[in-house]
Amino acid sequence: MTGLLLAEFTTTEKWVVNSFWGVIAVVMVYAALRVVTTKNVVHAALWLVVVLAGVAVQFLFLGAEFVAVTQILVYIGAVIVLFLFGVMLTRASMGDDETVADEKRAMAAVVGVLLLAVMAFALVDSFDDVEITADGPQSVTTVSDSIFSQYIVPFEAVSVLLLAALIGAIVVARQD
Amino acid sequence: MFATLAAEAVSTVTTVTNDAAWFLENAWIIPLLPAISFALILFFGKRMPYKGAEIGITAVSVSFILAILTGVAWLDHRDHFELEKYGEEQAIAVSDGAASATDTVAYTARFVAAEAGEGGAHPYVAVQSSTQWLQSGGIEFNAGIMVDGLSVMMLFVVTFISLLVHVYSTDYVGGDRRYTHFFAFLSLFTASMLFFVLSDNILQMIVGWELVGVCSFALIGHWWEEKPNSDAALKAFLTNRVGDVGLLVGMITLFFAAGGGKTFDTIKINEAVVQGGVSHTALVVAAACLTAAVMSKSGQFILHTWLPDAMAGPTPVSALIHAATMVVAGIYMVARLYPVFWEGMQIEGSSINLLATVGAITVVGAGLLAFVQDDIKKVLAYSTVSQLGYMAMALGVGAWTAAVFHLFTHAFFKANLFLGSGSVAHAVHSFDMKKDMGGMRKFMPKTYVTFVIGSLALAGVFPLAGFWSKDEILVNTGGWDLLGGSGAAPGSYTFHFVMGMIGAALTAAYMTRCVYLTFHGEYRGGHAAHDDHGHDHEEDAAHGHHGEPHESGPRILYPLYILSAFSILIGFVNLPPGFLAGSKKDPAGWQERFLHFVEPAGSSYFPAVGHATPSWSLAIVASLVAVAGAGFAYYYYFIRLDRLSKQLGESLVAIPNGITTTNVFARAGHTLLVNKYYFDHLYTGIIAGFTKGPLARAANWINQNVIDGTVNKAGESAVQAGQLVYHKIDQAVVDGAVNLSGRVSDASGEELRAINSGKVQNYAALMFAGAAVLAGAFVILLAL
Amino acid sequence: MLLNQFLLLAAVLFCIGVYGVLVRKNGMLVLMSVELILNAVNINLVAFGTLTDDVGGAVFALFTIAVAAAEVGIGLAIVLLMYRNRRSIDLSEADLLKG
Amino acid sequence: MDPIAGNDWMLTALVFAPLAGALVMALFPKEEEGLHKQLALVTSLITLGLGVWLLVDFDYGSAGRIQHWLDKEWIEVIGAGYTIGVDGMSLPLIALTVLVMPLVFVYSWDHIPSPGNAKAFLMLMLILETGMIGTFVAQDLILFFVFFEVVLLPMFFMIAVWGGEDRRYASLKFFLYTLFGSALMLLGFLALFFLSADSLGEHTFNMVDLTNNAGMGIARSSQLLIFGGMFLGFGVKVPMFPFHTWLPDAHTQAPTQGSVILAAVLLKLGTYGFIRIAIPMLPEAAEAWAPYIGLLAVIGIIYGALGCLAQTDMKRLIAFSSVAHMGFVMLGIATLTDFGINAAIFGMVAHGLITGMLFFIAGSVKERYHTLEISRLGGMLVQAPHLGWILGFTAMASLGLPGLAGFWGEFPAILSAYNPANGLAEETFRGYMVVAAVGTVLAAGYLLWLLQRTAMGEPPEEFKNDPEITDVNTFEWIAWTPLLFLIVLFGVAPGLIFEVTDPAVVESLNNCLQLPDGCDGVADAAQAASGG
Repeated sequence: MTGLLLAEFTTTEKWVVNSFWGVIAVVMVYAALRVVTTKNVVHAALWLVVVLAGVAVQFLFLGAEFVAVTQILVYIGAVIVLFLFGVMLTRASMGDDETVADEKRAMAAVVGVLLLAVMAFALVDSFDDVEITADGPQSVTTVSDSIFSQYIVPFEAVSVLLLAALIGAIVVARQD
Repeated sequence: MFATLAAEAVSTVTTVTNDAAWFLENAWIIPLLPAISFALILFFGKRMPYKGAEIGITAVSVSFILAILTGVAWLDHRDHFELEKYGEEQAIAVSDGAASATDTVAYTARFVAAEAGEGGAHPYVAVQSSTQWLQSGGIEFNAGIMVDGLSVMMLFVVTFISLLVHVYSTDYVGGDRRYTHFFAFLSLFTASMLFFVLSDNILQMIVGWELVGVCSFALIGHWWEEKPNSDAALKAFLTNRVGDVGLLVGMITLFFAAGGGKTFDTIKINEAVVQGGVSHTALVVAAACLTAAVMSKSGQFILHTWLPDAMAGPTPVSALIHAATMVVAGIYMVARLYPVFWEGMQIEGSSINLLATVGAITVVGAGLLAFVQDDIKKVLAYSTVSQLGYMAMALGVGAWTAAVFHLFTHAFFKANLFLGSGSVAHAVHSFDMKKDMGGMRKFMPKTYVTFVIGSLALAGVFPLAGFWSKDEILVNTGGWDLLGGSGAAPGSYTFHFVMGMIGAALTAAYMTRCVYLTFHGEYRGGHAAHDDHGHDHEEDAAHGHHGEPHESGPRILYPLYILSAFSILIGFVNLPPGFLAGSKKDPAGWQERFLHFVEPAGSSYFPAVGHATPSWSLAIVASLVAVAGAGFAYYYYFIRLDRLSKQLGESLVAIPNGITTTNVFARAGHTLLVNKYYFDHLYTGIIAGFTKGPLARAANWINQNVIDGTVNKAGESAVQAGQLVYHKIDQAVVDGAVNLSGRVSDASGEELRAINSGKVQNYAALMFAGAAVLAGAFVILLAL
Repeated sequence: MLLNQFLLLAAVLFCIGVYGVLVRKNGMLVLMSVELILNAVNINLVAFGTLTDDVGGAVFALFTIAVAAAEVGIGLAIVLLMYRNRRSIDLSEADLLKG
Repeated sequence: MDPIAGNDWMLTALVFAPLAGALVMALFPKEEEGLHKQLALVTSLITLGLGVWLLVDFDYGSAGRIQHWLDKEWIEVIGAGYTIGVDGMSLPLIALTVLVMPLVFVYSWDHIPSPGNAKAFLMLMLILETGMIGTFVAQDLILFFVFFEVVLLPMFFMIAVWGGEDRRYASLKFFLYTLFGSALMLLGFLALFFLSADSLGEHTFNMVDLTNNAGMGIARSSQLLIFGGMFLGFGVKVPMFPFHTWLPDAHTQAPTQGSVILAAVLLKLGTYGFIRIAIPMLPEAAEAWAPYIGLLAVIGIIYGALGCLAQTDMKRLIAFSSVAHMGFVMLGIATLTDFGINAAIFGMVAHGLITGMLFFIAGSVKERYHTLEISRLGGMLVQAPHLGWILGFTAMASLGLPGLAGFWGEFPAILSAYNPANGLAEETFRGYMVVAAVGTVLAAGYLLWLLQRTAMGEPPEEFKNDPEITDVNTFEWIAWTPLLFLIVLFGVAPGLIFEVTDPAVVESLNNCLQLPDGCDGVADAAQAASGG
């Protein structure tokens, strides 16, 4: 069903899609800014949820709906919950976590802006008029075929990685 | 009588060993024996019954006998030279007999003609045999021996005197703790001196030259416990090393310039020089450098300061090394490489050259210094320096035979004097004439007689050896014929002639002073117990006879007798021609024997040296001058001072001796007050003393402070320069730079440490900043 | 739609994430910023995947998500441990490795 | 001339025998010091045996050609081969190394320095021996460089761990100084590797090819630079005048065994480098550099002598004296004549024996008097006569007394300075000759002054009846007699070494140095001809 919905997307006029995309983008950027600037840790986690949802929508725009779904499922579902657990367990400075000293922030901001400028320049310089057409959502079958044919090795590696991470987390966080 | 005896000896010996040539070729055994004895003494000396002395003595005596046989073989070889026996290649220096009879050199021509009378003139051929020692870079170094008149004469002198000194030392060095050690080095010295004398190439000469220097270092420093002794040894060796610089440079110049280049062989070098194949500048440089070497080794004026100090060694050492053998090494080297000096210094026909002038100055300078010495050995040391000056002057003026003959005679009577002084000192345990001697005539009559004979020979009194050799030198200076004498010497060296005459007078004077102070007047050495700087050998003091000194034992006296006999008779070996005109039977028989056998006249490696005709008038004038000098000193000492000391009742030492003290104004004032009578004595002191006192002391002052001072200062300044260079440049600058680089890197490391602050975020920030800058640069570069 | 839109968006997110990592003292917030960075990367991946019609981009995005999840797990465990030892998860104090 | 291939394994065995010994020693625990000493001695004796066999097996007729040639693959990618061989030039130095090491092991039987741990000390020395023999045997630039560096490390540890008071400073300085030099040397090797490729047809580090090529095809200017790099690398090791400051510190702080090996063999690596690599491979640059090397050598002689006069510590004095001696060796090399280089090699061997002996004596004096302050020493001839006389004998040998080995190192060097190779200015070298001759006087000065102050005179109060001042003991006798015997043997019969080195030196110099007016412009001319 979602495949149909998305197909619908592509056929409507261009500018509608673009304007809709713009809104999503702005929301995402604002949420990201809030994540890094908010005093309250839980607020930061919640703003992070907004950003991740935005990313999922981007995936939809790009036609990778399986990835979008995974994104929502894994990222928002598991990672944010983990974060909240973490916050709860550490009961740390719920409210009053302020950032590092001012001139450090200024310096970090400068670094960020510098990085952004360089990347923006590079991107604009090389891809300025490349059109992208999400000419049909990649069905789950194509994704799963490629995973289990071409990328079987990385898949196995990731599985092992996840297992290791699991055990590692347990060992690290053990009480005794 | 003597002549006939020698002639029989020659004939009998040659008949016995018909192949006399064997001795000439295998002369290398002579130096080998003492070398082996050195090794034996070193290893087994301590365990031998006589603690090594007997090995030394046997070795030297065998060498002595061999030396005599080689000498006889040479006499035969020189007189009955058969070309075929030696074969063409060996007879290198065959000359056609008739010397270049230039009419001006009437004398040589006449002589050669007379010579021809005996069945053809016999060319002078040195016997040389050498083997290859090493070959490097295409250059052959061979080692070998060269036997000719000069080396045979030296062989005889060295082995003879070394044997006597060995016998003498068995008694003199008797109780010494390092008795064996002493004999070991005595043998090593004899071996290296013989090795030096026999060497046929200049490289071997350098080796021998330095080995002899080391042995003298070891022997002077025999009692190295006391600092002055080891100082003296060090000074001797270092001054010789200074001379060796000249030797090295001179020999290297000769090596490359002479003999078609790249040969050390003496004969080839001499031949090349005689034939004029060598560039003049090289010869001048070589001659100058080698003169520097002579000045250091043979104690010529500028570098002579080590010789008197070398008296710190035991007396037999002084007798052997610093009188007879080692110090004449320089003279021998000049005689051996005479063409180099003949061309280098233009000896012929000029009136002044470096070698002669240095010799002349040394003659007079040392003579004056001998006056002021209180130590008997120092007097003899300065007299040796003066006589060496004579030899150097003789060589400088072209009188080759006179110099070599003087070397020959001087060795005997100087050794005699030294051993005599040793015998006296041995009895009195001190060398100080003024304080501990005097009146020894009564206690040691035999030593007195031998000492007087030696002094007369040294002074050049008529029948004795000194007269003949010194007279020969004076004639050959050529100065005499300007003053109306006769005979054409190679050059006209009037200045040197005058200096020679003054020297003769001075020698006679100071020897008389020395004889008086030691043997005449009354014995001052009653308190023999105190011997301040005498060499108190422990054992010796044990059997010290405190009371009156008595005559030395036979082992000391017999060498003295032999040497005195030689001092008397040896002079006759080289009588000037026409002297024994009397005996018709053998008109030329016994004249000029020394010249005939020793001088390589007419051989290809020797320049045509002219001989001045000995003139009677000069002989008489010279001896008169000597007698005058002696008489004057005799008058002053034997009569004035003797009567004065008897009159005043104290011994000579107590009264302020007019000569040496009046000129020290402070004390002079004191003495003047003490005894007015003394006043007229002062007059004679002024007249007589002036020439001897201040002049001598000034010379001594110059010598001690100026020359010796500069030598010491050179040493100290080298040390200071060393300190300066070491501390300032080495530590501060060069080392400093290195440490600085270390410190700089350390400091910069310190700053950078701060960045590593431990805060993770800083690292992240830096990383991202870096990445950003890099990306930016990359992008911009691409965009350009 | 322009490809650049997505890439620019990803860039902005990336820079904000970097800023967050540099600025935040609290361990948790730093991890969150890291998540931001990873998401920005994912957008890029998928964008290029669709541009070249190659499903590889998306697959790789999936793998990134998996890795990110593991990473957060471990990160949180470490933060917890730090909290237990130091009672505070303020990064600026943890400078044991000071040179 | 082309090298002769001998049996393959012998030379490699000679090089790696000590290393094998060290490894065997590693197996045993530290406690059994006795066992370690025996093992070390046995290993060095085996190496000595191999060395003697090499001496016997060496074909003296063709000493000029490289024998026991072995050329195997090593590092294929950079073209560095495991090429080794021996010829007249390296044979005496190998013999010296192989002889000195057993003596050092005998000496260390009861002379292990302060922190003990004989096992590590002896193993380091064995590794050192491998490095030294390897350097003399290597015929490939990279192999040479590797062994050149291998030598550095054990010596650094020997000084740093077993040294004197401020050993840390001394060892660090020694290590960094030599490393700095060898870095530049490596640059030189690489430049040589690249630049001589076109004229040789292929890139190679093989020394024989590079020597035959003799710098052809390399522009004069780059030849000068390459030679400069090598000059620094070897100059530091020699040590030449301005780069010598590490030597006195290293010697004063090093343990006796370290000093002996450092003086006897390590200094020779530098000079060997000159005559094996720098001069034969870059003759034109060598000719351009020769006057300056000569100047530095002569300054070294006088500077070393002045340094000695200013010293208060006996070992530091001997260290400065070896700066002066190496000055003579470098003067011999600077003349670029076969006669001069023969003198240099002889000087190396003689200096090795004599200064090695001097350091042994200094070590024994330190062992007895616990100080090397010359002012406090004295009267050695009274208390330990044999030790005193051996010091006297070695001092005489060191100041160049003829009839002992020292003379044949210095005199021919001075003699060869009189007429250097064709392209060199004779006046300057004759000036050097005179200064070197004066240097011999200064040498006599400081050595005899040392002898007088330490050996002669009465023993000072401090050591008057000190029971510890014993005379030479058996181990010292065993360690020293071969050295003393050789000093006399080479003094009397110098031909033994000259015959061996002469053909090899003539072989290494038959390049443009033999042309009537030397090598000026030869490389550029060849370049112009070939390059066009």
